[in-house]
Amino acid sequence: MALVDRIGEGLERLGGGVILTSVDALVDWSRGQSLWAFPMGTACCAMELIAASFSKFDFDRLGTFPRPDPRHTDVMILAGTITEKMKPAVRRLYDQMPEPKWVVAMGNCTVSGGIFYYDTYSVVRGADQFLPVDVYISGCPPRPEALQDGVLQLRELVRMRSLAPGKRYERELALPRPEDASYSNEDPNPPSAGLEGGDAS
Amino acid sequence: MTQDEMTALIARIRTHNADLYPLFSLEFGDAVVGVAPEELSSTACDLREAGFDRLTMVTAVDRGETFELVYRLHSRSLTASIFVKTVVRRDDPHIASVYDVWPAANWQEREVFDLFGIVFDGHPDLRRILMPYDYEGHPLRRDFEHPNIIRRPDYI
Amino acid sequence: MSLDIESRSSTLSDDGMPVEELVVNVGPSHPSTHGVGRVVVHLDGDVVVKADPVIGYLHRGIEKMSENRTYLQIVPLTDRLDYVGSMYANWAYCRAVERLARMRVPERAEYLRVIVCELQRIASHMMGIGASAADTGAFTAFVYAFDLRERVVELFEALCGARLTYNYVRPGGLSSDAPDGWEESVVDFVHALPRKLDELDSLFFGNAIARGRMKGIGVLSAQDAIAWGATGPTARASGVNWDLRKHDPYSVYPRMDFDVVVGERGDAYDRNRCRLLECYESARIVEQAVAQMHGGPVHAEGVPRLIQPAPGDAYDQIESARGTLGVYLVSDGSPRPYRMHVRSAAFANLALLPMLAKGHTLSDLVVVLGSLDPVFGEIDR
Amino acid sequence: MSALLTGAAWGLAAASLIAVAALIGVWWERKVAGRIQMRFGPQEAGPAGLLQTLSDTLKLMLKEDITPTAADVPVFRAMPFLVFVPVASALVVIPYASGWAPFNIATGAVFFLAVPGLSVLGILLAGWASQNTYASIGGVRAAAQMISYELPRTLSVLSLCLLAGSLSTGTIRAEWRWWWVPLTAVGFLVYFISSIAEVNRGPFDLAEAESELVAGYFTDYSGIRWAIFMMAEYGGVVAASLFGAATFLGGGLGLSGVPGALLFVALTALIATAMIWAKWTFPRMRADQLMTFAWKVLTPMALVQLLAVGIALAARVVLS
Repeated sequence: MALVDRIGEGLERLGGGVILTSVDALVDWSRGQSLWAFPMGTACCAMELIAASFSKFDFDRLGTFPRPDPRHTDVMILAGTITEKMKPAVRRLYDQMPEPKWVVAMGNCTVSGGIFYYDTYSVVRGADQFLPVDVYISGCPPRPEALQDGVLQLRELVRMRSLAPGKRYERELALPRPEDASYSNEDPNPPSAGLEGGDAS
Repeated sequence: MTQDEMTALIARIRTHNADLYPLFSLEFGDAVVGVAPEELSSTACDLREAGFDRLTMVTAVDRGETFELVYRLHSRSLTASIFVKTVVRRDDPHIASVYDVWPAANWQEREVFDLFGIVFDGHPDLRRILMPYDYEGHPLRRDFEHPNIIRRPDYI
Repeated sequence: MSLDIESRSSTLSDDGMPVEELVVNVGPSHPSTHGVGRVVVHLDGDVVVKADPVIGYLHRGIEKMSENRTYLQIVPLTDRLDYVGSMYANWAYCRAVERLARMRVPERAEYLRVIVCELQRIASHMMGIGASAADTGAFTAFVYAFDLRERVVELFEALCGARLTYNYVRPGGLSSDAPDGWEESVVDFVHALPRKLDELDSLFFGNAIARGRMKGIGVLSAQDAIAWGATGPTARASGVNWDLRKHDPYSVYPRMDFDVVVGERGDAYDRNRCRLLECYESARIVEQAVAQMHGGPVHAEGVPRLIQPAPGDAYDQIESARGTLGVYLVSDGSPRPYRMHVRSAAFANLALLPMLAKGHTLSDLVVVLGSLDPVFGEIDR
Repeated sequence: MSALLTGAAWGLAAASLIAVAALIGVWWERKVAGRIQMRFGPQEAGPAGLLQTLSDTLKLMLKEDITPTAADVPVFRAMPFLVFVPVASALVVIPYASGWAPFNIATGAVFFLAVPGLSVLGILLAGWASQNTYASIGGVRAAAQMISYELPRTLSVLSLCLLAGSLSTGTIRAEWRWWWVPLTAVGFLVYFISSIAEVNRGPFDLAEAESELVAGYFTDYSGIRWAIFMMAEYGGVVAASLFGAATFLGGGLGLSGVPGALLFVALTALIATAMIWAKWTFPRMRADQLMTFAWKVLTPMALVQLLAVGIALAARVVLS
């Protein structure tokens, strides 16, 4: 339990409705204002994700700051095709992110499979098959402005509290876990004994 | 390298390997030699000595009863390219690896093994490369079926 | 309070002393794997004993999909192969189709193809150098390099409306002619380019720390480069003077005057520096191509919507930013290819990683990986 | 009892100073980095994005505090504080005014050099307790690096102590003369470089090495605990800058009163900005290059500086 939750409980016992409402507003503001991104760049869209955070488009203006470590981030930006082989790793990285967390599906591949919907045997048709996606951005790939607009939409949703962790958690639980997939990524005959140190990142 | 020189080179390799026979024709500019699968190793060594020091591509084509294996070689000294084609039976897909001749075959043969299920004998590290290690089936075979495939409606 | 016992493996060193290897799993989502590569690294102390790349995390089955699409419908798929340089896969594929269906391409289309591919080379090399810079920690150099790429992307956007997946080169020509004034803006760009490249040169390659990080790291000998099928800047940095544009010329490249950049040492520094110097040459080619280009059609006449080549097979290749990009097509006479195979340069180059990374530290592993400039869309296909 | 209370009060003051400095420092860093990279940096939260760090901090406080199941729980939880406290304690011996420091002990310079060095223990254990290979490598790298850079840093400060004839930081500032600046220029350079290495910032940020180790020793820390690590880092920057400005540059270059105080703050900010500048310009060094640089370049430089100061003092005695 975070420190602030305890403070909140204490305030609630004191019956400070006005204080709590103001604190809530402040909390929503801060959460919406600093949506740090975990750039889950798997394919083509990663290029536009990089473009969005660099000189011309400058994601940092909006307070969105890409961090390579899932533990420090708030929103996972799924940029690119997710394959069946990649799926468990994506889910694992999502699980490593601390609550409250959100998911932005960037590009048609993560929305529905996009151009890789038909005839292929290895592509996941939409990230919402195993992740609770909050904002969908179509395009193949979407322009950096579209991605920034998507993050601004997410900010509005966060501030309106329509994406409260509890509600999201219900959606998350309803999804099948990719660890139950029929196959794993582990080498049955690894090059030498012992594998897998650290996390998936 | 002119057409005549190329034909002469192929003729030289043919005399060297008695059983070598032209399975495929010369087409679209690149010379093609067909070899029997059991002759692949010796042909590869001969071609390597003839100056073909680069293996550009290894791939396979599913021809129903057989798999057609395609090797593309290139020589900087001769400034020539050559296709080497051979066939392996579908029910016994075994072929000698050319890793010893051109190390470039390492990953490319792994890929063919992964996607077609053709076993390269003598390959040092024949594991799946693109698909997960415990995947079942070989996706690029024409008869590959997987519950994950949605067929595209035919509206061309 | 010990490390996870599973992450250790006991082996014996050469002199018989027991060595505890630490197995570090780099990837598939690691900031320095340039996408979704994964390398299982065995460390002895900080020294890489064995690096085993695990690829296929972006294997989308494009080759399988192609078997159920018409020749024209495959062009958008080729965009997604090498997403840093989409024009190359477009062109390589279209050349194979043109060879298979015996099409002729108008001269203006060939010139425009050369221009866009040389611009694409600048864009792709900027990404490669930038990512290498980010691997060594010079993030600002990445930003400067990427800014140059952004200028190229703007030109492409004016040309075909897309920033990344262009679908511009089509069998028999191009999707559209260049808009009015586009050639002038291209010339303006290539005139301004050398100065900006000099700036990047002094910012990154001129830095003592960057030189120290890259020189002597991951040395590839010329023999190994040839034997392992390395192509492009990776091979040229090792002294292999081999460039398809010069030595197996295609399109209108014989009419261009340019030099092939060849390195000496074959280390990570040379590989990245070759990329930078190639950008100067690309600027020269673009300038000449714009000057030589005349008006005319950009698409061959009489190319049917439904291309049905005669049965047979064809292979064609071009020099992409990463090396030889070849496409092998087999036709059975139907409107769909019987088989399409992409000979990926990055795939062949990445196969060198276990050899190059051995004996270096974990910090150098990411530098070596970055200097090979892998793009996983093309590697995994 | 009263000593304890005073200590607690100063500790609180130091912690608040670091918190405020980190709030402004992160904003400033993002702005400066943005300008270096041809962009703007935070713009939306408050005027010129000034409230961005506040928002980030608030958000981090509200994040889930993850403790990995495999981690050594008590150690994992305690380590952010073990890193933060030594860094904060360094602030109490800095001479904020001429001849005055909050804890003006006779061995202030030794305290300043030794106590923040304890945070290496926290970093090492944080990496170890995370049970994560990246974190462990980061922790070990940090330990090796910080211990090596203690030496040139101590030697460079020692030349000041020699000039002032005292180990007390307050005395150093009181005794400061303008000719110290040219005399100790090399020492100041050594101090500046080794301070960057001490606080684990680029180009010496091997311990967190974003492109190699994802986030290094704090890979598994989230929320407020990670924020404390970041605060310790910025606290280290602030302490190093303050100390550099107060001793090597004599506070406000020897000026007194309000101009001196303003100049002191300005010089501190200048040193901190130079650290940010270095981080966003240079690539990262490799571990062996880092050690070579410390032992073969910085340490001899600091020794030569010490020798030069000794000769200058001897010459002064002889001449007078």
